Amino acid sequence: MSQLFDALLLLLLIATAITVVRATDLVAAVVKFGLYSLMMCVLWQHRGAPDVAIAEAAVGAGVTSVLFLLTVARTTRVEKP
Amino acid sequence: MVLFGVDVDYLAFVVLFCVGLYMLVRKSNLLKKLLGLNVMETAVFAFLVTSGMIEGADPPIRTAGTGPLFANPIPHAMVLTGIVVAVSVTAVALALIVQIHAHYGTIEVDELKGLP
Amino acid sequence: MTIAWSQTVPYLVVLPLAGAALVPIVARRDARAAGGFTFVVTLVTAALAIALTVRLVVEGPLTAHVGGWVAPYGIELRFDRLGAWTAPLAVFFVLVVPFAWRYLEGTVPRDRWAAFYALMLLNLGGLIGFSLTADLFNLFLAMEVVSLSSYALVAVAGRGTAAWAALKYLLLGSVSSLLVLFAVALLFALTGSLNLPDVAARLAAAEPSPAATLALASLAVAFAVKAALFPLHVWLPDAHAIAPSPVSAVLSGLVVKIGIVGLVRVMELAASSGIALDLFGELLMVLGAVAIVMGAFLAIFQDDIKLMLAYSTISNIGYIVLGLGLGAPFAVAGALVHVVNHALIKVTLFLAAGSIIHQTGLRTLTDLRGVGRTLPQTCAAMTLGAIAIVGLPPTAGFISKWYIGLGAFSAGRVAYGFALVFGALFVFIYYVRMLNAFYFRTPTREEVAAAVEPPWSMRGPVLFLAAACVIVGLLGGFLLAFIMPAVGDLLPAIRS
Amino acid sequence: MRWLGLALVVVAAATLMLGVADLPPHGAHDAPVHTHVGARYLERGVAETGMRNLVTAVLLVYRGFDTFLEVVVIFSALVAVVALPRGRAARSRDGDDQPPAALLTREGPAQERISVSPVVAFVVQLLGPFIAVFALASLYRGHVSPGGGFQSAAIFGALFIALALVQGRERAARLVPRGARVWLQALGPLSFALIGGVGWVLTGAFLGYPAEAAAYALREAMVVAVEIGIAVGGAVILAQLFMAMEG
Repeated sequence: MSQLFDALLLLLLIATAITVVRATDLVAAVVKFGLYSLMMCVLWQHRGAPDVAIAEAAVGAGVTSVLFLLTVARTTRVEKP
Repeated sequence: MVLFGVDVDYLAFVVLFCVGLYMLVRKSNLLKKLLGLNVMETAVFAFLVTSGMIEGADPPIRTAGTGPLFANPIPHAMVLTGIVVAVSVTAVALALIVQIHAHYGTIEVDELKGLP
Repeated sequence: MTIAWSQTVPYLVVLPLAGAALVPIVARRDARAAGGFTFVVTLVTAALAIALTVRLVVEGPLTAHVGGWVAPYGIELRFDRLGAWTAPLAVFFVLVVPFAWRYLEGTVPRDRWAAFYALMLLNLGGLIGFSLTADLFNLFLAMEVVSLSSYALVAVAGRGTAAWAALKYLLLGSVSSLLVLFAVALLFALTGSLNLPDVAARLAAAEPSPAATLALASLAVAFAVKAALFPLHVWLPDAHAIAPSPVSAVLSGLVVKIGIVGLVRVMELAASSGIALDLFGELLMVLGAVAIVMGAFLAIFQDDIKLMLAYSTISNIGYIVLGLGLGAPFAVAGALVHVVNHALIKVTLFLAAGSIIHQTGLRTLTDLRGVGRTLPQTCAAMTLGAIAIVGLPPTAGFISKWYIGLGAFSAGRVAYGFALVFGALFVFIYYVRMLNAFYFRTPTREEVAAAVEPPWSMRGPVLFLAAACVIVGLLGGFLLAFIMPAVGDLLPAIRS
Repeated sequence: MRWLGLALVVVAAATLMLGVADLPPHGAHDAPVHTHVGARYLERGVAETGMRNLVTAVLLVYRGFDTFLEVVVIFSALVAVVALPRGRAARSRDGDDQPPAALLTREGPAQERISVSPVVAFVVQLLGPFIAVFALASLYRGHVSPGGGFQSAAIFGALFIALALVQGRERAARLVPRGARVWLQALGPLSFALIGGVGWVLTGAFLGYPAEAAAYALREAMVVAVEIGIAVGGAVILAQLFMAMEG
């Protein structure tokens, strides 16, 4: 059960990372990156690292994403192909 | 879990690392490059956390009713520190990107290369 | 209770870093006070470093256990003969900071001075921490302090072009940092320890594994990026040329050396863990030789004096790396001495160039024709620096390059000896070109004709450094004698 | 050039794969990583540091110097971002870019700040005090449960950003008094330097904590001072990074 959960989570992580690569809308890319960070934090919680999970949820998914969004707001939203 | 002689988890982190690296070297958009860097960083953190885990162990907090096996606390401390470093570098890079856009009007490397 | 000297080693790192945290507070009243405060902090740090160097000579290496936890259970700082280079390092900051006092006026807006001085102190603290720590993860963090402050210092003078140069530096630098972190993670996963000697001992005790080799290789690549070793140098010229001159002096003379210190650490690790890096020494030699020639060759074509000095740094890193790779005792000692000598010469050259640019507002050789007549003292300092970097006796550049060359010939690597000679020839050409422009051409720009010598807070450090280029050259034997005992520990890495 | 990048990725993937293939599988309790330094911390950490959360023990006591450099790194980031000139709203040269302020609402007029759904605003304001209590608890209970100085800083920082987004930057900025900012942002490095110095005087080693049973209260006070320094300093820096990036 635990192994299945882990394997599923890892697959989802890879899939999310690839959607970040493919997103041409930068807001979408950042939001997907936030999702990626949150899933990573679930993985770490599951691996016995609750301390790290708290920090990743607040900083990796929260603060980093907001800083990225602020930058998108002050630069450009569309990635040129 | 071991597949073809390689630990599946480590395999997954190599894949994540390379997805980030791909984004860093192949994408022309600076924000995308930076996202790639962050994905790579997270992959290394995940590697660290995983290397410090023990199957069926508790988090390294020795309160009543836990044990006897505990995860290794050192990688956790390293990753916590690493997360702070990552957000610091990201913040500086983003501030630079805002400046670049204000000056050149673009954040695409392909376009920046042609400009003085 | 008597306080042991060895336990004061952490203060070398803590003083500048805590000082940096205080700079914005000091600057609230008066931005200029921040400059004075920074100077005092660097002065105290340099004094402590010199005192510790004296203790080192008297009683041998000093080891501090932070928090009282003995290695491998705690973080260890080692002040040994290699770590003693932090003394000249701090002294260079003592000279660069007063130079910056007046330089900043007119080049950096006043509301950013506090940040500038704070970043300088952060840079100093990070450099010292990186050079002294014996702990892998601590090494990574100190490297990040240095890198982050360097990225910001490149962009501090503020136009968009500077931001772009800084971002290129940041992206490559971050990949290199990430490689270091990955290598640290691998070594930790293999050994369960972070203390360098302990990791080496445990690697030596375990079966040889590709993972350990991969870790050492990624450390080597990462540090080669930080040192701007030839094919990985692309970030350097723009960043070093665009930064304000005091920053260029620090980046080009001192910050690139963290790559060298890092490579030395890799060599130590390889030597004491018994991991044979067969190709490592060969590769260092080839890349070093290519860097010597290519860096000097590319410098010839630069009209911008700071860009020229930046390419010259790439060439000089080549000398150091070649010396390390040769593995002959003379060559390694020469390389280690060249770390300090090149720092001295490059700080001199960049500060002198900065004075010229500051007084005339011009920065290309074409525009600066005849500047030797109106700025005789500054240009004399520049000339001394140029003679030293070409490596003519009796200046500081001579002895280290001589020993690297001697090492090449004594190791039977004649081809590399010739690379050295070729490099020196190119270097000679581009400095002759510079001196020709300065002294033997008539001024074409009225800014040059109207220029006056800079204020003493800028001229003093430049003249002092220029004199030091000669004095250190005359006393070069002492430096070699000082470093020789440390060389023996490094050799098995390359010999094996 | 583009092929070079792809080749780099492939080479990196192959090399990394070779490297990790050789590592012991994760999760085994007898791997070298679990039998050396970490094992000693787990065994003696509670007695030596008085903390049940050994991650906090490693961060503050065994490897306190790392944490000192960590707070210095994030302080550097703040200084670096402040050192860069205040970028004005970017001038867009491309027709297809949208004006920045309309980013998340799409139809909003250019001057209006990003508008937030009233439901979200209400929820954030409702939960705000609870999140603050959680952050405080994670600081206060950091030595016996998950949490500690830095996690608390991260939660406070995130809370500040959430409040600034729903209530407007001016109201949120009042939480961090302007005059005190230069002191508060320096609190991390300064508390480490100060407590480290105290430890040096007491034990002879920088960042040492007195181990005698009689000095229990003193040791607690020193640890709490460092924790508060990390938490307050970190939170203020994150808040200021946000404000600087918002322009």
